[in-house]
Amino acid sequence: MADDVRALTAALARDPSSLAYAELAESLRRRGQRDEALRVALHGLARHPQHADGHDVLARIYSDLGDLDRAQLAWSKVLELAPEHPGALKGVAFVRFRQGDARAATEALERALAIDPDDEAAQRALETMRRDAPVADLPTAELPAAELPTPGTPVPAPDAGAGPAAQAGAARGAGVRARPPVFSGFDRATADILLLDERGLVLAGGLASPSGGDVSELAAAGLAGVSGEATRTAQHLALGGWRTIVAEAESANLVVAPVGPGALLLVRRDRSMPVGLALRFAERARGTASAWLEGQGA
Amino acid sequence: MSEELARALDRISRVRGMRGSMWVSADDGLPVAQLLMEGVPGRAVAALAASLVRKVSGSAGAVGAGRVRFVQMEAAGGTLLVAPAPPDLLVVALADGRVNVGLARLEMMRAAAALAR
Amino acid sequence: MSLVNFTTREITCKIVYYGPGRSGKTTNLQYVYSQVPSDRKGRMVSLATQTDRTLFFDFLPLDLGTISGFATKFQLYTVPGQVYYNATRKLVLQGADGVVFVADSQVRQLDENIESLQNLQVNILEQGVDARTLPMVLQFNKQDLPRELILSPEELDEALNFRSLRTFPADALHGVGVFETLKGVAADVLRRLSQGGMGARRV
Amino acid sequence: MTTTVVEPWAEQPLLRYVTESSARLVVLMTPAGQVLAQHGFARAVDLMAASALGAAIMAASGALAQQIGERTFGALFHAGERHGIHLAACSTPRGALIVLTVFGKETSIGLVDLFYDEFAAALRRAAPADQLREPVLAEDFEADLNRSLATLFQR
Repeated sequence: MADDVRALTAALARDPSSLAYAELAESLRRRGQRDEALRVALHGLARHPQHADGHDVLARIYSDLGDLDRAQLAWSKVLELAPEHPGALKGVAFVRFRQGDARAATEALERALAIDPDDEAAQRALETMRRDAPVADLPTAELPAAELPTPGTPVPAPDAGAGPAAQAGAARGAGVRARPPVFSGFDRATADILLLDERGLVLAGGLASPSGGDVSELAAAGLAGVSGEATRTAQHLALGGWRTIVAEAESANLVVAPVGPGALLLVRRDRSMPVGLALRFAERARGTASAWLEGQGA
Repeated sequence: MSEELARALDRISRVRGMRGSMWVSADDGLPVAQLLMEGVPGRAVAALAASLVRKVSGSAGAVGAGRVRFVQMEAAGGTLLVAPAPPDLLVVALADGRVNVGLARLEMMRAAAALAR
Repeated sequence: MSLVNFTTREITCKIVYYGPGRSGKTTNLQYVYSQVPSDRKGRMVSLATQTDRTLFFDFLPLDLGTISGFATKFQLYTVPGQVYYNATRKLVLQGADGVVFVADSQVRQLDENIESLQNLQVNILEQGVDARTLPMVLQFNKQDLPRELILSPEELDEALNFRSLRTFPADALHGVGVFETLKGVAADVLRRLSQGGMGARRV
Repeated sequence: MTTTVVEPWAEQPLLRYVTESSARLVVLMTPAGQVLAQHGFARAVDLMAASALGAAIMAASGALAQQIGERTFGALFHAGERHGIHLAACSTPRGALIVLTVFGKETSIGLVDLFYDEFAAALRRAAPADQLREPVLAEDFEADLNRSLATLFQR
């Protein structure tokens, strides 16, 4: 690390107009030399006011210094310059979360995940937020930032071993959580029917694991990806809008369908139910969901 | 081997409404063998179908539904059908709205199963 | 072709070390690599055979620092010297901004030097480049060997230097003349950029 | 993600390509291996060396193509355990360019190749024609050069 700083300092000395200032500032920040980092970043940004990565580093330094307002401003600047900057999205999520705005934090994380679905830090953060809302319940410990090139995990890392199983169990131990009773009257209305928005947030219904735990959030997050992929596929193959996806799997059949603009329906049916019937069942659920969404003014 | 693949495609393409069928490498999303009507973008179908099935399989796994054996995506302008043929291949078909999905599904599942044997 | 970026004020140039097999091209790069501080050089890549003969090329990126306000980088390449690697030699030569011809001063290598120099002319010509305009210097390497085994710089100049290029006697193994050679070719390449010759590309 | 852009016209097509293909890293370079633009997770890669090698692979395979009577091969790809690479050349008004794409398991060679075609077309549209050569360096550059080399070799 010391070598790193030395090499970057030398590079910057040789060429003061170099963009290496951002890396140098980040290296200093990671070493805990926040004031030096801040000086380098501000100096570099004076020369390169349009350099998104520079503003990103500046935001992280402010965040380390506890100045969330300035951090927020700097990250907003990054997003102005580079709307898909994953580091800034996670940064905004972190600030929003610390400010108690879980919804804005979630949105920022979802955008980060839409850009890089494999961003594990964002995934973990999002899972934690969804599982543990309301925000007041969340611990506010500092985040592990070390290995990520972008700001560290914006919300506290989940408890050890929080895989899907642990997550299901962690759902307040009460199986599927209470949600709007949109599908009452349908078979297994809160265990096999899930309504979510296109960003992967649960709206109504619920999905239970075989052991009865709530896997709605996990399923919703994954399904948003399926929907995006279906849209892209249909578009590229000039198929127009997609209507349904039916997946026949070993132990269940799944039907996924868009419900109006912006919402998705997942229906899970036992393998024993013929696919045609599952489709009809899903079609009915879609009608119900659609009516409910309209009633919500969505 | 390649003859067997070609014969399967031939049978699938006889289903009414079929615009093309192909064997696709599941990991790569590349066509291995194909029988397409003119204008069907084979490489795009292969790449996108493989990607879609991968995402669907991931979701199915997450909700405890197990291994995916058949996927159909119905859209306004046609239907995309995929039958995974483990370990490495997919049978992929693109059809217009008139297709008899039941029949196409049977042929595709049969082709996938034959390959597994 | 030098890559010049006027926005970020950066120049990147490609220098190729050419010459017959075992004349010391790789040794030149290794010496440069050993001398330059780590923040001024990139990783040295050598694509060599099991017996350490260059198979495709050696590659060494150097950071010269700021010259006339431009952050200037040089990429040094060697070609494989052995005759039968001509195809790969041509590839490495593509887009070169300057050439260092490393001649082997040993008496018995004279023919190889001449053959390699001719081969260089042919390969440059094949690229549609006028060899007379391509910056080039000659290095007479292995001048440290016993006098009876080698030709003197004057004799080599007589035998090889038809174009009156700048020449540099050297003992690359011990670093003698390596620096001067690099400086010579660098100056020639940069001079063209200061004259607006081919090689500068406005971005 | 880091971005380096030597030639600004390449930036937008590049960002779009990286997003659509879900590639880890894309490097746009000249056939001589000089980087024109780069976007993605480049921290683990020595860009200069990767570009020199990528250009060399393309040059070698192109020469091999001609040996067997092909004008050129299309894209090349290699799949590894965790990463694959896709290498292809495209001609633009700016001259021939080479694109190195590094991708992971979150995408596939099929998708990369599909979106590469769109990227190549976008590059052709965006690239400016080669422009007039003109003097770059001041004539008194030699003092700088001497100083710079002296530092370099600590003399």
